[in-house]
Amino acid sequence: MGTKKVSQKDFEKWVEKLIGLQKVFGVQSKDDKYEFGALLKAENLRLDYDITILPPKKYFLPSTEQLFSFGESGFNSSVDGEPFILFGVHPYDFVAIRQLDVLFSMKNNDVYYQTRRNAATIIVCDVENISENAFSGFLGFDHVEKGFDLLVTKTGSDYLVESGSDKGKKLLSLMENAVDAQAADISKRSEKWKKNRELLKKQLLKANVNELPAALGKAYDHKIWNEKAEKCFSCGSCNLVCPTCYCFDVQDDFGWDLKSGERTRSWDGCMIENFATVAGDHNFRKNKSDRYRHRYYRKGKYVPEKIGEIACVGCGRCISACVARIANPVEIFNAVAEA
Amino acid sequence: MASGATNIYLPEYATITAAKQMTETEMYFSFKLDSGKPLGHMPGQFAEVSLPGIGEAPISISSSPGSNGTFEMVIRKIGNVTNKIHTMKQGEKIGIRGPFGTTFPVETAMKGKDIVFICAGLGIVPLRSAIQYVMENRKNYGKVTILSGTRTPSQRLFIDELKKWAAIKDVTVLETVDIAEDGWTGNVGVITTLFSKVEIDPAKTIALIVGPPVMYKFAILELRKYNMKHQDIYVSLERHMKCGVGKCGHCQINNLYCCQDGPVFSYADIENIREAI
Amino acid sequence: MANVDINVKHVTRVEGHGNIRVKASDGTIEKVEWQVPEAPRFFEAMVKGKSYEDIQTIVSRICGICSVTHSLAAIKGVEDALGITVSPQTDKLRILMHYAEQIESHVLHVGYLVAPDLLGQKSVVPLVASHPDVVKTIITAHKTGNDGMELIGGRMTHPVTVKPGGFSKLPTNQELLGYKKQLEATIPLLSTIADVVLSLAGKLPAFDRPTEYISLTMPEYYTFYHGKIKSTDIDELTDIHQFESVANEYVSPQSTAKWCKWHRESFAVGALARFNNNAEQLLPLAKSVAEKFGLKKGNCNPYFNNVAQVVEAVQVVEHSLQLIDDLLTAGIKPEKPVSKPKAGEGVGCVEAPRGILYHRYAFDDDGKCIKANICIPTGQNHGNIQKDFEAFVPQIIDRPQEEITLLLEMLVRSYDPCISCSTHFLNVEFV
Amino acid sequence: MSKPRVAIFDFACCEGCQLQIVNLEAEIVDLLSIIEPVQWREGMSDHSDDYDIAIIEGSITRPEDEERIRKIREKAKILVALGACATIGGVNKLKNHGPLEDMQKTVYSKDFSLPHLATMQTKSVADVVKVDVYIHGCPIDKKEFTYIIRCLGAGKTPNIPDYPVCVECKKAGNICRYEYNEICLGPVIRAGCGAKCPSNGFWCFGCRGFVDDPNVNAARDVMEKYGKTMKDLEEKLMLFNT
Ligand SMILES: Cc1cc2nc3c(=O)[nH]c(=O)nc-3n(C[C@H](O)[C@H](O)[C@H](O)COP(=O)(O)OP(=O)(O)OC[C@H]3O[C@@H](n4cnc5c(N)ncnc54)[C@H](O)[C@@H]3O)c2cc1C
Ligand code: SF4
Ligand code: SF4
Ligand code: SF4
Repeated sequence: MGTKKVSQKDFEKWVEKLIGLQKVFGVQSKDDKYEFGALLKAENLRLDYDITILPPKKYFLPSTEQLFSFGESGFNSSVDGEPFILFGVHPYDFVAIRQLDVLFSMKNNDVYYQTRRNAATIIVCDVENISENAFSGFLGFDHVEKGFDLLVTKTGSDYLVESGSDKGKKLLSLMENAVDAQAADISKRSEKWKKNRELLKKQLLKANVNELPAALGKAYDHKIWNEKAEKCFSCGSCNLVCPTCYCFDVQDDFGWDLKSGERTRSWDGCMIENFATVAGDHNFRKNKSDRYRHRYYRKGKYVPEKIGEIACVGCGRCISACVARIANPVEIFNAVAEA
Repeated sequence: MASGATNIYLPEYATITAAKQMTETEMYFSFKLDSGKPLGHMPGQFAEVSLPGIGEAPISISSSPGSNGTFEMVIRKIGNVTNKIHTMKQGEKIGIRGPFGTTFPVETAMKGKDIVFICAGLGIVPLRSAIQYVMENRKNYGKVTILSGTRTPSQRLFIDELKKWAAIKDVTVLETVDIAEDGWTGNVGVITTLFSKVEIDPAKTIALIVGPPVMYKFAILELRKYNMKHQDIYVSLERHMKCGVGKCGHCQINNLYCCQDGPVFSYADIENIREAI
Repeated sequence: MANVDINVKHVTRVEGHGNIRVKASDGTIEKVEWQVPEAPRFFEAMVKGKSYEDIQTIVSRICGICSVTHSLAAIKGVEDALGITVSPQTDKLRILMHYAEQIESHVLHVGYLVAPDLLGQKSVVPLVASHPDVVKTIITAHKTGNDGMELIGGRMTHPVTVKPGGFSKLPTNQELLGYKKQLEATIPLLSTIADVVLSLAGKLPAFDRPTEYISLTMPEYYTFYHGKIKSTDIDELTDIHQFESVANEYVSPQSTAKWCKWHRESFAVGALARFNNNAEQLLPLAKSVAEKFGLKKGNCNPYFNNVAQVVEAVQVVEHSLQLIDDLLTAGIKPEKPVSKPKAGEGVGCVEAPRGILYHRYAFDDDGKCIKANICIPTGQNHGNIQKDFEAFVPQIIDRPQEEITLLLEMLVRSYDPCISCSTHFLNVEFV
Repeated sequence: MSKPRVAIFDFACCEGCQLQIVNLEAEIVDLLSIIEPVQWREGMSDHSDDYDIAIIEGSITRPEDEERIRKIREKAKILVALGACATIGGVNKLKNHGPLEDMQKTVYSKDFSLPHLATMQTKSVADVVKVDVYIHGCPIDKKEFTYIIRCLGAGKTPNIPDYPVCVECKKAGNICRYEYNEICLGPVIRAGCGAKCPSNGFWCFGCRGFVDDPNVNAARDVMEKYGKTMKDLEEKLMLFNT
């Protein structure tokens, strides 16, 4: 099956067809920025976006979700397994999803994540416009060559669409007037990948990624933690917009009968002041600098030691999300690598 | 829900089979799973106790696996879940998830060794599961020393059991309190003051320590005076936990998840972990 | 002849604190007073020095029940001062949002606060059991108003989308369509409420006192938002910029709120005032409701203010539907509110559910507020309530004290007073 | 378990928070299933002074109010501060920013000294008596209100966020107001509102009060980064918080 080529017009027709087929979530504009949302019309799809405000993880780990309800009939959990298409995931965001796939199934399976993940068909698209803080080019997350269901690349006025799974193949077979991509098309795509690798280097990462865990290992007492953390609002914005952050909080609420109710989980962040506070008000990471360090250790050391890959995909969202302008991982990684 | 998959977040019902006040702030509970199955834990593990609508709390299992399908906990009143459960009685239901976490090495490192249990404050609660296990399989272990310290005499837990254990051959029980009250004739002073009365052969001793966070440093210092090897010292640590299954991120101690890599750690594995002790 | 000694400390089921004091011995009336002991709040002083962008946020807090009205009056005043003209889309959306508050407030007042009197209850709580259907109808109609305010204002109380020059967030066509459906479904609910009130209208006391009624008016339609000031006493209209010459505020020893008078000792504002000035402009359904009650221009029974509120609730729903159709025909266009600080002075005037409301602001070159004057409808009504008391008490002084008390409380309630907001302001010497 | 008897009192305020209770619409019936209102001037004419829970709306602005709130505190087992006026003083505290007499004169002119127009520095309820439960916001958030009431009914301490509004703002997927060159107080203000204002394109003006440990110094720094001054920030902070 491999890779198909299709004109802009037929591509749009195909998107329209997909919308009729399944629930489609795709990238659309929001003011002068972009977001993933329910796609109602093919013309709303903006594959030329630079970056979305929130990463697509929200479709697998919603910002708030019910774990179960309880009542007379005991504990009842249900998760929506309705198939859906996630259209326009950038390669770095896809890498992040792949990482979450590993983390949510490691040792034991998170059924909520897994059910949604299984229900999804992910259409990755290559980057057309570079966001101001991107640095995935340094990390090798500028493009992906496998793992996706479909991969869309714009080449001139056409689209190349490659299927990487049976799910993808099925959707691709619905495309009209698609022709097999020729070697010349494929090499155009390789060109684009090569170019994107260089373009997605807006933030200059000097540190060697492979040596990062070791460098961080030695930097526990680096002065940068304090320097930066002093300005930190403990607002968790850097956590919340991060495609690879997945910590959560769990809360219960009753219904009005004060007997039934539900347990929900929602996004949490290790930068938030009481993330590690236990009953009796003892906070195991009381200092801002401890929390601040922890976040970068997770990205550059702790999680990499678990999954064998740096847990920052270089999207640069945290850099823009931080009102205090202190959450640039590149600055941190460069500083610890230098030390 | 995807068929066949078990849901790690879904509790199962258990019924309170006994509840009794132990001190002003601690209550003892015994539970039985409604499924009739044993919980299947090993000493040192914990379970998440759910009071639906109120919340969930990680609580150590205080009894050894041997206790005929029931399991026991001692719960200190400190917040929502723990306050509420203190109002509950025999026959009422709670939710349980677990058992979770690592265990004291009762079947591995501890076998054939002398054992020192160092229990400060509530520390006796998780350690009791290991003590009971050792007593039930007495012949598998050497000399046993139990050091137990609380702030005041009225905060002592499992007084009868301590007495019972002390009567067993080759078992020494030493107690102390930080502050004496009327009628207390025993040792006064922090738990480390008991070490002068203990003999430890570092070559054949395993030490288990559980207590409040500040205490570990001092107890370990004492044990090192005996030249004990770091891998022969075991501790149990507590952190904020939301899921108990290595996902929510709250219980991380540097790179370790307290809920999965712990709560029981060998000191050798954590001595260089900056946030641990 | 009986002695009467009424001392209602804090009339219930009204917004804010007001007291009724009546004393008579042997039929001789010694004291009849409507008192307002509400804590004064000094808004007018508080906005001084604040940015023109923050005025709305502050003054909205004058009153939770008419926060949209205050926001709109303020924003109009600010825009007038800064010389900003808004797009027709913004204008329509604001009116729509303003109408939503009229629905909410009128239904709240008639349904939750007045209905218990007519049904012989002390609050709406027992009505939940005794008249579940009526309560459900009231709740659903009330919700429509709230949902409309939330849709356009971002939240139902103290709107946040209202900015000088336009809106910080616009509803989508889809959302407007949804609201339209909700409004359509509200019409039968309002007629049910009207029927309930009609069936109890006999319980409204018969008490007429010739009164001067003041409201906005404009040729195009029954207005709440644009127009000039009209009095039933004169033909000539007054520009809103001259509102101080209409309100003529003065401080009364009985009240933390200021009182007002124009051609007579006092005047009234509110639903009945608007009706008396503009009734011929009512849309067909509203007109038919008025006819059902036999409500005609020139009515001067203050208790009928509640009937006028029912009529108006229908009127604003009807007009809202027209506005939404206009908006949807054109389609909502993305627009960004733009404004720049500038020295100037301006007036914003709109009809609160309980009567005409004026805001005046002056700003310096940096857009900081240097002067503010706000004239609240309930403040304008206080004097009239007192005059009503003085005329009505002698007519009923022979009745049992409990009945007199209830009648006077009902009289106060009929004005739908928003006492807390009436105490917040006003600069007598404003130039 | 018998239903807790609840009394609602108002002091200087706009009564918008009480209105949110009315705005619960159909849920009022549910609310009444777990509490018994025994005194509520705005909503009912019955009146009892025997209550378990006192819900206080408004700020304390006169000596006589101070006396009244102390009496209520004595009677109530649980005292709830409802809305910004009660929790932090709300907009009413704006009048503390200048000599009181100036404020009085601005509003009442030559009549300012009439006894019934007396006023004092505005205080929050917590400035005068012990508050057990805070329900933040101007106005309060209905969802949070009902959650807290249910918690009270179940004998549970409600979980009130002590993290900044940015958390909820990010979850909502908003574009940060700072990207529009506006000053938003989100980074230092307690969440719990669902970031309602930023979600509607408006900056957070701080009606829920500071988080427990606001990094105001960092906020100062941020002003420079965005070409604003500390004065700009203070002006915004003043609306509800200082
Ligand atoms: C491995 C482990 C074993 C424990 N064993 C026991 C025991 O045997 N007996 C006992 O009384 N207590 C034990 N604790 C402490 C107990 O979990 C807390 O006291 C309890 O969670 C408080 O919950 P709460 O709802 O009553 O308090 P609240 O203050 O209302 O809530 C505290 C919040 O913090 C969370 N939390 C998570 N972990 C902790 C923690 N370690 N300490 C405090 N809060 C925490 C809770 O989930 C809850 O959300 C143990 C904790 C851990 C981690
Ligand atoms: S740490 Fe920052 S740059 Fe890296 S993946 Fe997360 S949000 Fe993107
Ligand atoms: S976004 Fe910035 S201010 Fe907020 S927690 Fe992260 S580092 Fe701190
Ligand atoms: S808009 Fe305000 S609340 Fe939202 S992220 Fe930005 S600073 Fe925080």
